[in-house]
Amino acid sequence: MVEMVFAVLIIAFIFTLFIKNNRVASIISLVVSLFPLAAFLDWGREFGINLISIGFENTMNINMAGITLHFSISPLAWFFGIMLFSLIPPILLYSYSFFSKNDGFYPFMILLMVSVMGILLSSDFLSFFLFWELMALGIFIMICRNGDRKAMVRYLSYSVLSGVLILAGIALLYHMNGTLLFAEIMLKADFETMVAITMLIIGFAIKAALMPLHTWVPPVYSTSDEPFVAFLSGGLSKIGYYGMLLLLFAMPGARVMEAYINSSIATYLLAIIGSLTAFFATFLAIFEDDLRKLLAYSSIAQLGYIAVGIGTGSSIAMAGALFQAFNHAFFKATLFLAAGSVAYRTGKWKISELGGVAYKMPLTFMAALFAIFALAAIPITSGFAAKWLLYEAAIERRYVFIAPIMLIAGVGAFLYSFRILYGVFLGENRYPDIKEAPKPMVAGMFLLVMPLIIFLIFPGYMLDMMDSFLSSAGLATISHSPYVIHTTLGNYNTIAVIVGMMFAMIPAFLIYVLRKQHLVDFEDNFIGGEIPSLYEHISMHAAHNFYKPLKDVVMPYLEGGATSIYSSLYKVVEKIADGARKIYDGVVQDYAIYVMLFLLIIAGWLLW
Amino acid sequence: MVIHPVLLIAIPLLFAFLMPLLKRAKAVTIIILLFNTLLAILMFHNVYNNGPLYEIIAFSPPIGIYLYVDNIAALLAVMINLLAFINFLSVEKVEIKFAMLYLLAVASSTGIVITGDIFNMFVFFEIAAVSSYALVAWKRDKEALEGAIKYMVLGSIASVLMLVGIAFLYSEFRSLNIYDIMNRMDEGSVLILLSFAFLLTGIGVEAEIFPLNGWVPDAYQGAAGSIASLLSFGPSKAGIYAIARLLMIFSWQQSYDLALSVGIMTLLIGELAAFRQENVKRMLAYSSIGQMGLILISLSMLDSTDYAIIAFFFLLVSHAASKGALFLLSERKGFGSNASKYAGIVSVMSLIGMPPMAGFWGKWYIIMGAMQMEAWWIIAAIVFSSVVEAAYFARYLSTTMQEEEHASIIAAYPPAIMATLTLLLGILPFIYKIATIGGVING
Amino acid sequence: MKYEEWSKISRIASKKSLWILHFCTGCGAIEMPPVMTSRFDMERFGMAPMATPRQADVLLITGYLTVKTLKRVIQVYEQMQDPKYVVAFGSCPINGGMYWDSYNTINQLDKYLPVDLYLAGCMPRPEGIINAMMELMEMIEKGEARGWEKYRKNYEKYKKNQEMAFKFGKVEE
Amino acid sequence: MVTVVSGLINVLIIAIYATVAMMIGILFMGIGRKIVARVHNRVGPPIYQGFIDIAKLILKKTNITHGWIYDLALLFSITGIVLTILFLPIGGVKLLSTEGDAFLVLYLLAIPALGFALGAGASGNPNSAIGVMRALVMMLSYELPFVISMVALMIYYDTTSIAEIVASQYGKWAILIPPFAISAAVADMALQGMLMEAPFDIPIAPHEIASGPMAEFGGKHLGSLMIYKAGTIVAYTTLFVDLFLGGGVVMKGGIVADVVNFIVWFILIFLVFTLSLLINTSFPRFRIEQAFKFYWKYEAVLAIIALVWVYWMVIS
Repeated sequence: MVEMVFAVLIIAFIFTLFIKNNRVASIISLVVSLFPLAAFLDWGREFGINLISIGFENTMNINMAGITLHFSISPLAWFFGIMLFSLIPPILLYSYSFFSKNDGFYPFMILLMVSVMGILLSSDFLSFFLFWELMALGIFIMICRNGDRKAMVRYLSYSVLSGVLILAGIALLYHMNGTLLFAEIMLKADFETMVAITMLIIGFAIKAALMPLHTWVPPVYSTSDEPFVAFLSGGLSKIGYYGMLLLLFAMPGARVMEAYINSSIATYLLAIIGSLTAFFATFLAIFEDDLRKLLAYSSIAQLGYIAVGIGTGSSIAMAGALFQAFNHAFFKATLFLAAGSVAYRTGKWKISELGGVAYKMPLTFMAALFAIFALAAIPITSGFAAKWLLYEAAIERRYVFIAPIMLIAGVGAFLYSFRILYGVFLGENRYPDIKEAPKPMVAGMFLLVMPLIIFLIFPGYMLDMMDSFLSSAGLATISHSPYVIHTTLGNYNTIAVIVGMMFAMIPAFLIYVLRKQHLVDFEDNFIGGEIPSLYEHISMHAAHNFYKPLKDVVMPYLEGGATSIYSSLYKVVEKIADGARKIYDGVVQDYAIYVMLFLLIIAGWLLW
Repeated sequence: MVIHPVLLIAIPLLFAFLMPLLKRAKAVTIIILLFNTLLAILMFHNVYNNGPLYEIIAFSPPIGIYLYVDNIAALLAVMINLLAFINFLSVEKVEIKFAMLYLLAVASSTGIVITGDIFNMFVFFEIAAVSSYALVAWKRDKEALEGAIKYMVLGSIASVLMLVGIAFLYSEFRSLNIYDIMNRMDEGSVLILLSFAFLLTGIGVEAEIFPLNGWVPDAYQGAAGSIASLLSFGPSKAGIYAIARLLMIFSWQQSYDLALSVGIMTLLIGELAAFRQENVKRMLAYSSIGQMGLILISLSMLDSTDYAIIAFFFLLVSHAASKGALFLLSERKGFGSNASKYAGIVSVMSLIGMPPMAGFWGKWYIIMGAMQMEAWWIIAAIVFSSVVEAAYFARYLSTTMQEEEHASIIAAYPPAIMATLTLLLGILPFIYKIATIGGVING
Repeated sequence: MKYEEWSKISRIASKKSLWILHFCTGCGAIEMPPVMTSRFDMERFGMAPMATPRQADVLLITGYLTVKTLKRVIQVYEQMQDPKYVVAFGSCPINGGMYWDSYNTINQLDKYLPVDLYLAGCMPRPEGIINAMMELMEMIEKGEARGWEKYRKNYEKYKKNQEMAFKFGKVEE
Repeated sequence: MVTVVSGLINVLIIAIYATVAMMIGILFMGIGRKIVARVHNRVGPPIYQGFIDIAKLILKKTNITHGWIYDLALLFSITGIVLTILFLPIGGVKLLSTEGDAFLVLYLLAIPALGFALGAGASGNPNSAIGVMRALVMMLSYELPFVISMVALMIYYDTTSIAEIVASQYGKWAILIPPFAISAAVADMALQGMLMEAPFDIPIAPHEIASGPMAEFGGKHLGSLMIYKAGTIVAYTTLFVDLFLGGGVVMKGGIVADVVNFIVWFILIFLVFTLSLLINTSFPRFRIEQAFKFYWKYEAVLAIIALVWVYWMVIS
């Protein structure tokens, strides 16, 4: 049955390659994308969550001459599978209207599905790596479609670095264990294992955009097509964390790490890097004017939280990390799609050039608003539960450095959230002639918002989904009911919040309903008694360089960050490369001398 | 069915010299190359099932011409002929002289691979080199002539050195049969050491190893796309295979160390030189140098790990096919059609070492091998060079993907076929099996 | 409760919390700081200065108005929420004061906006201001300060006058 | 039946507490103005002035709106602040505070602020946008020292629940423990920013940006914002009292204790509020970058010293 899903996907891949019509391709890929989703929903049986029952088998072995690829489902893979594959259909629905012709988006989305499925199901490192690189390739081709040089160069360099490091790590593990099967690899607390794990984690961290390995993200996110970026940011970036979790917790051999993790500097380092990522990326996002780059930095920041959770390593932290991953998948995909809708109608990306879009695109705005609430972890979305678990975990472990950093990054999220809300959607109505986004796009966005609402009311269901992973990783499960989460430090009761909110809303609602109000024109605004309509153009949109006072204070400290380190490194490499090039000076006499010198040297060396 | 490996060399040679008498040069050449390819495949099938093939012409060894075909040689013969055939399809206007030179180059490259006699190898090298000089100069513009002259100067030096090396060897062993010499090889006198040095230098020029590869950028830059492609999968691959045999003959730890250090230098300098290069063909040439370094590294591990041989094959074959495709594509500014885009991306990915392309397996096994040897510097060099490679290839793709210049079928499909070969080799890694059975490179 | 009673409560609340928007283009503004600060302390009656017309109840015109500023005053007045009151301060808004024959000042504010209370003097002393405000409060409580209703009822007339003023400098008297 | 009745009684108690708290907030606005007036050597308005103002605003005849997003300000601001108060223990009465914790309260406080900001943004007034920008930057500024202080408390009492923190402080208020005295001082300055009192009244700044975010609000919308403002006074001072002054709990058990605790709580929040007002009256306004530097340089360093001290105490 697993073979069937793969086969369907691959056939669809080849088929959609030759379809030019966007709508047909969209529908085909939409239908096809339901297969893996159905498979994963079905596999929920294994982990005590009966959603649908079809009876997919859950193991598969492929024999290729001399090499066997092993596939089977694990609780962690199941969680990520549900997350990623429920993300895809809405995105494909959105693309139904977004693109005008099929020029390679759909086939490579399907290819990415294949690779994700392969990564999640693989139970040995060879197949994991094969599909990992297939994913990297798929992403690269997607980036190629828009052909931005910076994005392509950065992505490919990072991706290859990540691939080679992972490959080296795998090779080292193989060398020590003599096997590639997850089930048989034993991790020990010796130096070589640490080297292997470090290499693997750095490789994974590149995909997960942890600082300082994040510099490929902003150019890539800001130049590719939005539906793809939604999937890249929402879905594929989590695969890096899947790798880390697999390595540190899910592999049976990783149990040996437990004792190690409790006192480990290494994982504490991961948590610190995660929190600093969240912190600095938040600041970078605050000052960014390009909407897509802002969202890119925001992605980096939000992904940093997951690293904190993994680095902290307690069961609360793990639950928080997974919850955060899930939330981030959906709200960031929604935000990218909303940004795409806005650009679809206005053609603008700069926040300072946008404004007042919400009045004409209320549905897009509502989806984006809800996603932003989730992003800012306002307790009326599921975004809060995840962050709350992470904060609890940090306090539980007494991570006095990480907890405040995370909290401040959370506050910083308000700053850039408001920048999106005000700069793009509110304020001066600059685009009075646009229409609401097409229906499939709106439907796609609202479908993506749904899980955020469901898990707002029932965060316990989310914890149910992780329970089998937590217990398989040897961590305690968190005591919870569908709507209450208990930790050793405190409780979070969503029903109390919701009911309390309903009661609290009564007076506000009464005031709102009982007193009449009338709508006034946008221009009817008090600006020192001045009358905007008397002038030809008077900009009332204060979105340009919005946080200037803060920027003046903070920016001097943010300069000289990762990008400048890399650019100086790049310059050094360039210089060396120029030196290497100068060896080939084009003078044939020199070349002849090289030959003779070589002869002399090796002859001398051999004789000596 | 008895297959005569000598036909692989004899037929193209014969027709090459008959070419002036024939009218339809293109058709004839295509038929010959196709025939040769089929023959090579049959031969490979035969060798694969029945074991290595010997053929002795005129006299018995150690005096006569001696051909020896094992799995690996047969496979290389298939590779060279097949790629030559596909490559030839992309040539639009074929003149008689061109066809003649082309056939000579192919025949001699095949000869280098399947010969079992070191002097024959020298002869084939000479033929390959001479025909290559002419082919490089084919465009007859300034660049082409410059490249050809540089190639010729270095090639002449190389052939002299090679001859001297062979003379030393002959004076020591009184034999030119590689197999024979290999069996009798021991610690080695001064003469043998010197002969190794001379042979390595001589063959190294053809095999593009540092620092003997001064001709490479200029020759590749000057040559037309199909010629550059031929150079990259023909003579140079034959050359590196000859070095493999050389290492088999002189299988001392010293020579492996030498190969390793030269290989790492070739890798790093080639990739770094490509990093800043703006001219596409020159960049690809430097990249070839880097890949040669990688192949040399895999050769240097032959003695220590079983993975080396597999890595060697994957690297050799994938590099031949993908670099061939890229050189063909380099004729035009941009890709221009979907087939070309496909060819370009697949080839680049194979060179960078991404699955499911064939190049990936090369990198996988070379790293596996290096891990087994616990040779960290090899891994460090590979990591660094991969990233550099990725950077300049991404740059390459970003410019070529955007240019919209329509590609004719004849220009678009041959590289796409080569790319498909790379892809298929990666998806169906049967070479793995072949290589593990073939085991060792024999004399 | 009936509307009348509500409006009575509303009037009482209104009276005890007069939020003032100073339209301080004239010299009368100099008399306001003493009123606000410790000597006279208008806050003890619930009065407070406000920054924007949306928040304010009382529009205080502290002196002469040119045609140019009149436009702004009208804009500001229309942005205020009902019930709203206009207090004309000093002699300029009454009859033009010392600028009565200037080419660009308007003489009689009443033509353009419904003035609830005039406060004569050039300048009125702070005591006078306090006194006037007390008067306004009483009027509000009694329901006599109905300028805003008048403005709505006679909107056409006011508009005509305003446009005349914008065109010709002032309305013929 | 019994559970339903006791549940209803609980709901009633919670509702009463919330209402009383809001009333106290509105009262405090009047008292605050009175105190400021006395400092200025004025008479000042009557202490019930807040009620009058709010009644007047809500009973305004006309109310303008700039669209449904603008109305969110009204809905979110009151809802959010009442909800926050529900999750804070008041005078030892836990209300809903066992169902959530300090992090929840921190984030609940963001609901009204965000609604307010949304409304201000939707009004389209440039001054509002600048005001919101300043408010958000202020938030970023004062949260750092405040959060560090709070984390110190949390690791010391090994809980994140405010109710637990209050309970643990019975008999010994946190402020009496030396490091927390520093924390309390830091948090008090953060409180100054939270309440937007001088020198941190930068977001409102009527003389610069026409009262900032509120520029376009009038009538019932402004009335609801005043209720929100009243609520924030109670919420923030209560948060401070709960964290550092034991929530005003001096007795345990029985209704008498509840009444006494309530009175103590009232006195304490009044003192905290008065202190903030006294600082308010004595200082001019910072610029926003000065405020940011103040909180992130001096305050944060003090907070970190306290945190390290507490950490050392906890570890040893």
